[in-house]
Amino acid sequence: MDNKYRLTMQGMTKHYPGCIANDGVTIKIKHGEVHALLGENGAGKSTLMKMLYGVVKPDQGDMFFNGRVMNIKEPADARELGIGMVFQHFSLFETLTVAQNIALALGDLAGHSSSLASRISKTSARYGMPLDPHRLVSTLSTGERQRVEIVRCLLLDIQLLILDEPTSVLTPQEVDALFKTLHSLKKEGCSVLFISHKLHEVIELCDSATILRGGKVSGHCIPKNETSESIARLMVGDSTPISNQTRRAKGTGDFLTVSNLSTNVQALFDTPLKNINFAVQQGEIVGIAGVAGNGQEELLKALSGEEIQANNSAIKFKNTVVDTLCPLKRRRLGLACVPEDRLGRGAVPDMDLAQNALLTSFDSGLVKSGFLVKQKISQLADKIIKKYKVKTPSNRTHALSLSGGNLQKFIIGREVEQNPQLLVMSHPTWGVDIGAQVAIHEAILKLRDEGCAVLVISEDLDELYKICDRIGAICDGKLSPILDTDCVPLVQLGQWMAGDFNHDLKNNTTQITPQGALA
Amino acid sequence: KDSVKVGFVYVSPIGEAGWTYTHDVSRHYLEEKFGEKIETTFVESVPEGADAERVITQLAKSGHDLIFTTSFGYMNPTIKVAKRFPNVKFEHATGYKRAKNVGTYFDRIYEGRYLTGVIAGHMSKSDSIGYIAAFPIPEVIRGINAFTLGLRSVKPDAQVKVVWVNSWFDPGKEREAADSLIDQGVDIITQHTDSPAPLQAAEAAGIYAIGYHSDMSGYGKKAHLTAPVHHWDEFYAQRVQQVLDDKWQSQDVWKGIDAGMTRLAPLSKDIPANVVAEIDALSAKIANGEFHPFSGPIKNQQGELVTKAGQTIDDKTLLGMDFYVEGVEGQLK
Amino acid sequence: MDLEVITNILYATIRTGTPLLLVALGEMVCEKSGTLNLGQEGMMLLGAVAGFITMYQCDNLFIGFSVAALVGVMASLVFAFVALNLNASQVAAGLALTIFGTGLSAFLGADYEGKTINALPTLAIAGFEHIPVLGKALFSQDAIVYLSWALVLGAYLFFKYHRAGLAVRAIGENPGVGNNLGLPVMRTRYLAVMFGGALAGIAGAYLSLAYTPLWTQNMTSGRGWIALALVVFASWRIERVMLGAYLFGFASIMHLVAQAFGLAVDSNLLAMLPYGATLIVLIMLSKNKQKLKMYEPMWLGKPWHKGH
Amino acid sequence: MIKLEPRVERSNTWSYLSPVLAILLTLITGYVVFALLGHDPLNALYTLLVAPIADWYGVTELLVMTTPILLCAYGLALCYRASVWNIGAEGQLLIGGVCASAVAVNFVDSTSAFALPLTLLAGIAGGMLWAGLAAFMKLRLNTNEILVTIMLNYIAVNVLLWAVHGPLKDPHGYNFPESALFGDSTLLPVIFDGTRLHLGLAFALLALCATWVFISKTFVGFQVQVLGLDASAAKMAGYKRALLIAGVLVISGGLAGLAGAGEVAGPIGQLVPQISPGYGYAAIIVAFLGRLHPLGITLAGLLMGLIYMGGEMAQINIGLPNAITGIFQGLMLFYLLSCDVLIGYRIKLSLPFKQQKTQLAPIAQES
Ligand SMILES: Nc1ncnc2c1ncn2[C@@H]1O[C@H](COP(=O)(O)OP(=O)(O)OP(=O)(O)O)[C@@H](O)[C@H]1O
Ligand SMILES: Nc1ncnc2c1ncn2[C@@H]1O[C@H](COP(=O)(O)OP(=O)(O)OP(=O)(O)O)[C@@H](O)[C@H]1O
Ligand SMILES: [Mg+2]
Ligand SMILES: [Mg+2]
Repeated sequence: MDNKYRLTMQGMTKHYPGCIANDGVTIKIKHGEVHALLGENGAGKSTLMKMLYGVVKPDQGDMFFNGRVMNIKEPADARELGIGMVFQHFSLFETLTVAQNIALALGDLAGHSSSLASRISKTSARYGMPLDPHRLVSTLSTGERQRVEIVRCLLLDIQLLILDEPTSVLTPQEVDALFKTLHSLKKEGCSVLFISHKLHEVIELCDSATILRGGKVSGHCIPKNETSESIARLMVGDSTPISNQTRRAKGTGDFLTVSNLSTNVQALFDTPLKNINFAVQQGEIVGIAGVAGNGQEELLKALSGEEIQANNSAIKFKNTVVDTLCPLKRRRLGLACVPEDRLGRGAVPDMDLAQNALLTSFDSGLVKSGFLVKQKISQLADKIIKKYKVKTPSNRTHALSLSGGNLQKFIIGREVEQNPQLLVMSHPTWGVDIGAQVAIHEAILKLRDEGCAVLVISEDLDELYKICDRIGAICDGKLSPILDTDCVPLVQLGQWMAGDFNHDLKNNTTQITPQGALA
Repeated sequence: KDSVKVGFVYVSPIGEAGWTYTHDVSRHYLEEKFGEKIETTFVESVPEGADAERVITQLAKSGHDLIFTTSFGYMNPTIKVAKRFPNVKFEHATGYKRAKNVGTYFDRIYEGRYLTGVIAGHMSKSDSIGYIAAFPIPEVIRGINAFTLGLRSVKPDAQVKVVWVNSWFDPGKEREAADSLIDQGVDIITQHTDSPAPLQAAEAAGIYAIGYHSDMSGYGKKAHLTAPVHHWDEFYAQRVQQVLDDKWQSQDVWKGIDAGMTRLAPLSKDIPANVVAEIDALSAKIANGEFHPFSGPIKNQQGELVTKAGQTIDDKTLLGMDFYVEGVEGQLK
Repeated sequence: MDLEVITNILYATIRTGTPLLLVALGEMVCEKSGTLNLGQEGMMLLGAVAGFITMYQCDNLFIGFSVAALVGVMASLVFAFVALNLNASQVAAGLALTIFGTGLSAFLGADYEGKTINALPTLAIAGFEHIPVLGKALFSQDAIVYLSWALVLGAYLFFKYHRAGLAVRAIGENPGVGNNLGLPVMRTRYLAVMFGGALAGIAGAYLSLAYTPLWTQNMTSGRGWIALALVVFASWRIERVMLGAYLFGFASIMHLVAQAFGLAVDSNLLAMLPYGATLIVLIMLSKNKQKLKMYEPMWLGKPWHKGH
Repeated sequence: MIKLEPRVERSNTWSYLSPVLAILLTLITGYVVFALLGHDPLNALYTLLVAPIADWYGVTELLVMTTPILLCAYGLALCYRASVWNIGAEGQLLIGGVCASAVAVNFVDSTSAFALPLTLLAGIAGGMLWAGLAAFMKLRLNTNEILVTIMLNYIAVNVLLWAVHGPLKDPHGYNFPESALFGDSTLLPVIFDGTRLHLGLAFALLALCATWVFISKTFVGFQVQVLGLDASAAKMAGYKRALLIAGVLVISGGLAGLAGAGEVAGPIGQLVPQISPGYGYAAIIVAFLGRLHPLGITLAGLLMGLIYMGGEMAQINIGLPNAITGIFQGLMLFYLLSCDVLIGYRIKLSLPFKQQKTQLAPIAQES
């Protein structure tokens, strides 16, 4: 075999019941190159990587590492060869400490536990991702967790690093830090396999790219020579729209007003909200940026009614005080919610799509004097599937077996179809491919144009800038001012996200007061 | 009749000791004695609820001529089934309801209890005896009282400590009860429960114990003094013969030492000869009616005289006995 | 109450609590790996009958207990196969094991009902057993009691310090992640289930060979269920399992001791004592919701299957 | 090598075939075991599984016996669907029996038409109360319901013993622990003369239909299932967790209490210390065996009852020990659970040499 490649995978095939995840995929990675693996949701990217790492057994295919046949039966074999992997979903145990997590994942390579902690501190500091080895993972922020995953790989004598959507949960600063790390790894001759749906990152970082579609390689490109647009086309084909006109709008009259909202700590690692003031008007989209774990979850729960705050009157829907109302009553006042965890909160994994349609749409004539109207339920599910282009065999499919993007489209469709007056969404396109992103954004914009008040909580700044009419940031439970999107430069938003609310740009001095405080 | 089919309903597994075991011993005796002429069946571990009636019915339906239902809880089911099968004869142990085809039987085990009380009186040094009891029903209370009267006939100040375990058979609990009595300084343990656990506890603690139902010496060679034992053989044989001869009639049988239905298990070698002689004599006196364990004067726990000297407690009071005699510790609500 | 009585109560508490401690410890380790085995009662009974038959036949306590442990392991393997390989509901598979074990033990032991054997002797640790109050309770017990302490200590250290202990906890939290990282999920769960089986077997044999040296069907009388409850009670903490087992042991002899003292309360009401006491302690322990969740294996009872 | 491969959709065919296969396997195992034990296997199987219901009386007895189990199991299925692990049907049944008796003993000589309804209502209320206690402790005091219900079972046994040895003891019963025999006005009427089949069966049928409709047709039933599968989704959707949990617990308690009342006012006809030989526990197994579906539960309950009665028959007719019952029930459960794997998975036989081939290829290439 040719020795110039760090990794060669040839004719990789993997069948899953009902689908072929990989169908004869061939991919070659050079020494010291950052190689992107692109493709729609469900294209088979993660599956390919899992086969490489020994988590999934290929049905067919050959793999060569540094020109030698790889015989990988389990992840330990891969680690032995110097392959490290950061999985798409966190592979961490919440009840263990950082050091314990790393010790478990590295097995014998972790060495003695007493020396491990200091190795973690050293390595993490060296790559600019400081970590306290003794902290419990459950106390870490999302970004910190991602660091643990990466540092875990760096502790090895690493030759190939696999990163499956590592940036979807990082702040811009963290992304910068990560890219620096990757550059220095590259200099040391380490190859990187990089999976992301954020194409501008790919263009910035990657030397070459392989594009998968429906389990097959559909093309190669040098990202530097392409635009986001052209890469997206390679990924999704010609029929799917990959961009939408975003248009700004001005709201008319507050629907949601939040004044002086503070919360108590409910669970161990919650961030209490501190004196939050803002308003969302009908016919506008308000975006709240922020690093995960800064109170977004608490804000969503306070608005949805999942956590009810004791007797104050901080939250109003159009003049009705809703603080003490249960989620159901708020829903009936026109609230719809799309939580960030689509499986487990937005949808019931073990129920089919029809049942999941009923989950929150029960007031849409699906229930007659306490009894279910099965036919209508099924019709509604079909309608959502069709209108929002959810890829699924039928409405009898369990939510669990849908890909993330498809399920997200379904959930958003379900909420939008109820004609809410206020839609609160958290991370609406997290991990969703470009085609689905466009579809979801389109649905949100359309809802806004129909006069709905929309609140989007997200870490994805591109998304926020794209669709929001006004924007703000949350940090440590405190909310920044909320200003017209076009008046907030990225730098300013970055400062807000870091908790620096006072330092504002000269030309905007008049608008410091949060809008909600005026109400 | 040329042959009979006899059914037995047992409340627990047979095992090698205990109430059910004594009935099964007699069942084997019947098979031996009547040979070709008899066929016996048993059903073990029949719960005393709704299931009992079905099992008894199944026995009646499958051609049994005589059915022994050997636990108190079978009383009403037996009566109910008997109504539907007038040609089948039933014998119910320990109950008080009879019908044309339902007889009742029981032994006067309290006579044996009295004798073991006397033995305990001679063997105890601490004058404190532990008594492990199942449920506060008349039969058990009668036993406790008889034992206490026997005990106090020797040691007028001796005390009996009773612990209720609320179960006929629960080795673990019986063991725990025995241990806690031993901790309280009793030097003889006796029981009105089914398992040999109290005996084992006594053996382990190096004190004496008096078994119950059957000879339990196998479980504690050193500890076992004796045990009041039921003997159903002759009674069963007699009833079977009556069915064969078509002479069976409903009866209320409550016999004791006189009929050989109640006896003591072989006495331990540790019991001095004079005590053995005394027991033999007393036993003979009970058998020929000269002596009744419940003859006055008897005082209840509060010290009130319930039976005057020269009188005895009648059978009806005995059957519903609900008070402790003087010398029993603890309270019966 | 003089000192000797206290000593004796302590001694009896430990004896009574030991079978509970053994089963509960085994079940807890099993649950730490995320597997809920409700078959404890069945495995205990099989262990009790196997230990008794072996002891009756060869009159060797060591072989008796070993066979009991082995039989417990074999029974747990049946459960493991159905629940872990065939992905059946763990609750149902555990219940099946209990019914099956109850039936099979009664069947196998039918000829041994009421037979007796030489009980497990106590092993006084010379010199220590005369320490006032605690001496008899702590240093004059039988080998299995000492074994149970060793196991508690071992399990504590294992989960706190050993990497394999971490792995068991990790797999109980999320087997999918464990699998991704290459932890031997199946093997770990199997071993944990087998450990539970072995301890249940030994606990059963403790009843039939030491506590009340005889075999009768159903002789565990619900201890397997109590042990399951104890694991919840202990909120999956080893030291609390021990506390719970002895507490329950104490409460269950206390109502008999109270009677022996001549306490004039209805014995039926007294008999509720251990259960009522457990409830009250549970309520006190349950005040802090978060603390309760800290040690609970998050994946407990949920099926997991490696997607090949 | 045998491998399981998940199916794309759960197989409907196999969800019907699996119990059939399981019963077949049980029969085959039974055949072998009986043959090994030296019994005529066909006769033994006949005695165990057919003889108990070979005549009308047997059929009615089977129904009498399964009625309380089914009543409890329907309620438990509701709880389990809500992921509320109620182990307490036994205790709820006992308390139901005690409460019903407490009313019934006051009507021994009455002919009032209210006597029976009052008795049954008292039973239901008792069961509800006992389950409500568990609900209160779960929801307010934050305790684990498994533990609480187990403890409440043991406490209930002692409450029953206390009642039957104390306040409810028949004053004319020579101090034996039994209540007076109930009067006709409080006894459940027998449906067919000459049998013990009583009106309780009608309640069981009613409960069957009601729970079936509730689970599959009503919105509240749907909410219960969402809560059971995914509590956070239920919260997000605005379903009322506490109300649902308390609801299923109290309903299942009521059904168990009715079962208890049905026993004392039905086949037993008085309060005795042993009104249940473990119906509440059997119901747990039946609920799971029936896959938490009311119809499945009904079939499972009848099957378990049949084996139970078969065990008695086997003792009477061919002298088999009663332990056979447990062995057979356990075996069948195991087989059913094992066969159920075919609903969600396909068995794939992969031949070892095929795997070797794929491994050989790269080595050949390397050289
Ligand atoms: N364990 C599994 N069982 C069955 N099907 C699976 C399994 N894992 C993945 N699939 C299917 O294989 C296909 C490829 O999945 P994969 O996770 O590799 O997609 P991906 O390209 O990583 O998508 P995304 O961008 O959403 O992460 C999908 O259709 C998915 O549904
Ligand atoms: N996450 C965990 N899951 C299960 N068991 C654990 C976990 N962490 C620790 N243990 C077990 O808990 C016990 C002690 O652990 P740890 O040292 O964390 O507790 P502690 O510090 O003594 O208690 P606390 O912090 O509540 O005062 C041991 O039994 C250990 O095996
Ligand atoms: Mg992926
Ligand atoms: Mg600590």
